[in-house]
Amino acid sequence: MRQIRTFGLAVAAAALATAPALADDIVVGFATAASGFMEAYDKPAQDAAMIRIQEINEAGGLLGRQIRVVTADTKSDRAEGARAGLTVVDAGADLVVVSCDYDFGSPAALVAESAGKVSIFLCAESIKAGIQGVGPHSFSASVLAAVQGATMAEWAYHKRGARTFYRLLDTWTEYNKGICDGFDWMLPRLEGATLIGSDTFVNDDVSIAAQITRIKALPQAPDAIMLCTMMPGAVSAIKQLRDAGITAPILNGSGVDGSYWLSAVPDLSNFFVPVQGSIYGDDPNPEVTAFNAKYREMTGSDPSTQYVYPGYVMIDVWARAVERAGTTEAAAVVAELEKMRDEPTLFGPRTFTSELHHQNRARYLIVETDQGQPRVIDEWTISEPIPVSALLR
Amino acid sequence: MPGLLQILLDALSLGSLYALGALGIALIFGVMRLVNFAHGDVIAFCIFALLWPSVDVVPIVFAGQLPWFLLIPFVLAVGAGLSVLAELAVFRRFRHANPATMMIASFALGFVIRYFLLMLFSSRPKSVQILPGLSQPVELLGARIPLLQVVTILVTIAVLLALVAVLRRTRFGLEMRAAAENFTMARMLGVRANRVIMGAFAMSGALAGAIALILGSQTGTADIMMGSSIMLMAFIATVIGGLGSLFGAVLAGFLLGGVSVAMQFALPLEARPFRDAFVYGAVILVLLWRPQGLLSGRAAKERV
Amino acid sequence: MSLLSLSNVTVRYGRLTAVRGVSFTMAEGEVLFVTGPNGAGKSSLLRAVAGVVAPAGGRIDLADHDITGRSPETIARLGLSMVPEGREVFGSLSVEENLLVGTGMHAGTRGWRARCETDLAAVYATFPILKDRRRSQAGLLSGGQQQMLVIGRALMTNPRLMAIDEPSLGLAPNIIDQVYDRLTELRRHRALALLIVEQSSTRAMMVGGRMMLMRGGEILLDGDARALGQSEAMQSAYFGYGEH
Amino acid sequence: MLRRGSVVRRTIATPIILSALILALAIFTVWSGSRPFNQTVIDVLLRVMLVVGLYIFIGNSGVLSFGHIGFTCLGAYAAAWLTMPPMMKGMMLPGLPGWLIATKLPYWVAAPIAATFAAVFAWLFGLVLMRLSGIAASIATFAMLAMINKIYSNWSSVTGATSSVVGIPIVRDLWPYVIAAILCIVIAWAHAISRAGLKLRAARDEPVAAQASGIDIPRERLVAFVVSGWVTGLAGALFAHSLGVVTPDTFYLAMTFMALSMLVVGGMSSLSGAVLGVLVLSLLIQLLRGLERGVDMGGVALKIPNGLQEIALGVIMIAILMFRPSGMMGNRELVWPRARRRRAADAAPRSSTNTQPTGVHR
Repeated sequence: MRQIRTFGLAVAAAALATAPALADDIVVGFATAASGFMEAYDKPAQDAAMIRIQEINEAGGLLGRQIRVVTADTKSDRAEGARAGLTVVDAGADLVVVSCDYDFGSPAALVAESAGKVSIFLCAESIKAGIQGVGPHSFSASVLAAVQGATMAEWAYHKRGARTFYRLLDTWTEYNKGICDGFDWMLPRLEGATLIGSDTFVNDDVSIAAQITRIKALPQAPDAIMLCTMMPGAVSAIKQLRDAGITAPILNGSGVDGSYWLSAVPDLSNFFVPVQGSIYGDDPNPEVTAFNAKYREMTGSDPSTQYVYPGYVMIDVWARAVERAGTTEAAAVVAELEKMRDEPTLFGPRTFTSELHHQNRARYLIVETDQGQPRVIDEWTISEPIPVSALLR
Repeated sequence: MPGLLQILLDALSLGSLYALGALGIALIFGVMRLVNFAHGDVIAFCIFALLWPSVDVVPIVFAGQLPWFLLIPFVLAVGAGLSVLAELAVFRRFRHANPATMMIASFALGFVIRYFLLMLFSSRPKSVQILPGLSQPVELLGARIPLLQVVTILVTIAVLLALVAVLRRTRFGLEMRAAAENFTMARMLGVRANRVIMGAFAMSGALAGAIALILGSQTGTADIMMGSSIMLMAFIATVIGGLGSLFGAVLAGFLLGGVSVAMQFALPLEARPFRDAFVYGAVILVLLWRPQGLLSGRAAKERV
Repeated sequence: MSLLSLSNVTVRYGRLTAVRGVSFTMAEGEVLFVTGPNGAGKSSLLRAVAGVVAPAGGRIDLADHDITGRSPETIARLGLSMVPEGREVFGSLSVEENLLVGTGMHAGTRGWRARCETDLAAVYATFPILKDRRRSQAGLLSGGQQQMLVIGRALMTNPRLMAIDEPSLGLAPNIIDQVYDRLTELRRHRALALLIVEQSSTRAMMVGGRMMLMRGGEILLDGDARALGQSEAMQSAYFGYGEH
Repeated sequence: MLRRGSVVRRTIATPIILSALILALAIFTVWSGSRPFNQTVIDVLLRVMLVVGLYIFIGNSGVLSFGHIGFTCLGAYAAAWLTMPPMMKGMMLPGLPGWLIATKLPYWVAAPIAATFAAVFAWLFGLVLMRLSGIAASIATFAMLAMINKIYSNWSSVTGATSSVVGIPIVRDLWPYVIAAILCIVIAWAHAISRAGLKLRAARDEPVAAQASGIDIPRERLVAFVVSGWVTGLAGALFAHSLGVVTPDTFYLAMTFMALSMLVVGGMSSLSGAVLGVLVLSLLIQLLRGLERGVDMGGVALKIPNGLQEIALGVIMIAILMFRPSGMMGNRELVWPRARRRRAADAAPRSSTNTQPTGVHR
């Protein structure tokens, strides 16, 4: 069933691609992974982007022109990423959409940058996915990882009365470190909050028994454990923590969103994740639930994680900027994007400035998993944006 | 300072996994001088055999629903079967090749298995619930420790004892030990080479299955790369234990687990991310000290 | 019918030809010494017979079976037992385990276990020292004891033909005497053919039997050991006088 | 005593033919005018450098090294340090010494310096590691790679840790890569016919005899290790410029096995094998990727499912090795057709070392 639906979407995309290839079509180039291990992360966000493109085309297009999609597979390989970037740029892309992860997306983004095209990362959460790492024409559709860590710390402090924190960092990727950096930045701002311990592990560690032993040796259990990690190691770490009898609340980044893995840790409770929108059908904004239904209709399955949403946001804000600029010309579009201050989108407001093409503050929904059931319990926006200087360290 | 007992258990349980992995590699190396880089992918395959192929994020549990007394033999058989298949289809044709060629062939085979799994299951980790009964803490000498840790250690000890029994008490074991020490001589005494090698592959594959079960119940995840870090450590353990020495491989596996856990405790926070760099540094030192491995002096050669 | 027959056997290692078109036959129970200087191709000949290297040309028959290019285990199962140069005991196995390795080929046949026991007793009777040290690691035996062990190990397979490569290499003369005493004794008790490679012809002359002289991968002389050993031809052939 | 001139005359054909192949590929690329294809060829040329670098050590010494990609990592980061804008370095990599932060060199000056940096580390590691041989040496080199990787993945103030280092000037012009690849081939050839290279190969084929005749094996290995460290380091530096971004995990197991596979498939102890291994496997990969994208064959769309490319590649690699266990070239080199007969006679005795008389029959 799912395959048929996917096929349907592919046909739709192909139809878009082969629709009367007018010279004045606006071209969006996807230099993303259609195979290899990044595919599982790129594809959902790309599908969401396709939904927005289809909506725009059905509503008459952008600046009265249809959006045409060209794609090139990065094969989840960096060198192939640069090649894919060149392929879509040479195919006339006005916007280059690149892979979800900064490391895998940047080669193509750099190609777009040197060609003077706007590039947007599907869901990269490093500050480098933007001016600081690629150049003035590059943006990310998601929110900085640091904001997730800061959000969870501040929320737990205010809403759960957490005072003692433990920090467990998986040094595997920059994303993980970013979450903990945001947490570290926020903690001193919370009066009376203390860090009672800190440890590191690596995502592919066979066992984190030693790290767990250290937590259990603490004179008193922490009020909350900030767990900065991602898939696949996250499930393993969470399961090992709970199996060892540690019941303290666990605070996370968005990377562990989704219910698909919950069966691995039966009856998981006291578990908190910040998300941009809820995939569980209980988003305070009914339009998100409507989007979920649409996504299901297009792809045959529900969004698996919140990382579907930035793909939609990306096309949305870019299209608005193009509308306002009245052109797809990069400098004008960037100027319009940089004027956005708390620009409302389906998945929270977006702000871009000439200093930062990323979100250093964002509204997050807080999802609590209780007895294995995730649901939205709250909403939080950090009290002040994380300054760029802190993000660059 | 955490209890010494707990640290010891941490070290033993991690060491157990490395030791089981090292045994799987040493068994095959012993009889055909092959460093089997596909071993890690066999581990991953074993766990995915519990799922029905699907790229959806929610796994479709298939054989994973079997009761434990069927599940365990099933996974072990999958490992053994895949390994024997690898021997029949690939390695049998490389008996004359030099070790580098065999090693690259095994790597290519592992590559094929990994991408086969990727195509069927996608790269997103799948959650599997294996032997959920093991996911609870137990009280032991005043410490609350995960049951799985105890089980891992006990299983490893049981596997080692069983292996010792097979190798020492059965004709097949005798032939295998003879073949591991001097393959040509064993054949000149009528030992059937293919039978011994196939047996070694089957045992190695079953060990991969055992690791898959332990890892699977510990992490609750099936991931296409899950065998690779064990494979690397096991590979190192096999070499520093003394290639061809099964006992050395086990010893070195436990040693690596112990060093790794000890470093995690002993290193200050800032140095802890560099833990693995220290472990690998120690590996180089051990190799310089004993290039033939810990247990490979002719007289001190293993007698498992 | 002959027990072993080689016709036109050639052995090559890459471009190096070790054995050039050698032909000979051996009867049941015969003792045949192959002698010759270093590099004459003696060991290569033996390795080809045992199946360790596949001959590049020619044909080898053992007990009416074509064994050319067959695997060592097949050849062993047809009744050839090889005692390679350098003894090659399984150092980490015990003495008794060493003896038992080769009995597997008869496993499953009727009365196999009982025969194992008798054979073991016979070997221990022949080499009492092995019985004393049956539990010790074979790697810890002295050179002479190891030589006895490998001969005993070869006997345990109940061979019709035993091929021995340089049994006296690296052993003290009195130990060599012992080894040969045992070998002759064995031959008397069993219908066992012996194919022995030795560098010098002295042993062959002492023990008696048939002797072949190899040089440069070819058989130069073939005849009775004692008669041949004293001949002028032997001396010149061995050292290659008068060839240039 | 060998006469240098005659050795040069006898072997010069190999680097000339290989360079000609590279040039032909480059000219075809420029003629095609496709930028994506240009990028692909840059990638192929980088692999040629890597695999030739591996050949210098592995091919001549017979010791399998899993560690050389560590030098590629060192070279790539050194190139990044030398060529990034000082402002970005100050921001992202504050742990670098002040003079280095202030330095900004053109890439063609920085690349050889970066390669030399890698070679210095090859020398330091080599002093210790070259005493080992066989599988112990292989594992020790792997441990070295893992150490370099772990240190570069965590030393955030100097390497940016797992975070990508960006701001490296991007070079999309093909010719620098062509020149570098040819340079590497010439270096490999020059080393192979040098006294050190000849001694090392003698030690590889006849270790006992070589030692008896006074060849200091660890020393000759060290020379090869340093030279190959330089070449793989240079490949790393140019890799950084080809993408404009480096991370430590690029230079780890995947790249190691890719390069080793190409070397072994081509022929481990042949320079021509190293180059041809890269060219043939790269061509194969591109063909399979083309099939994945779909090819129109006379009206019939031919397309293999996504992901099948890697599986097919693995299967084909196994098949090549099955039929040619010593790789496509064995240990022969490409020579002029006229000279082949004579060369074959020279090379042949060496090939005997590959046959294993004690191997197992089926």
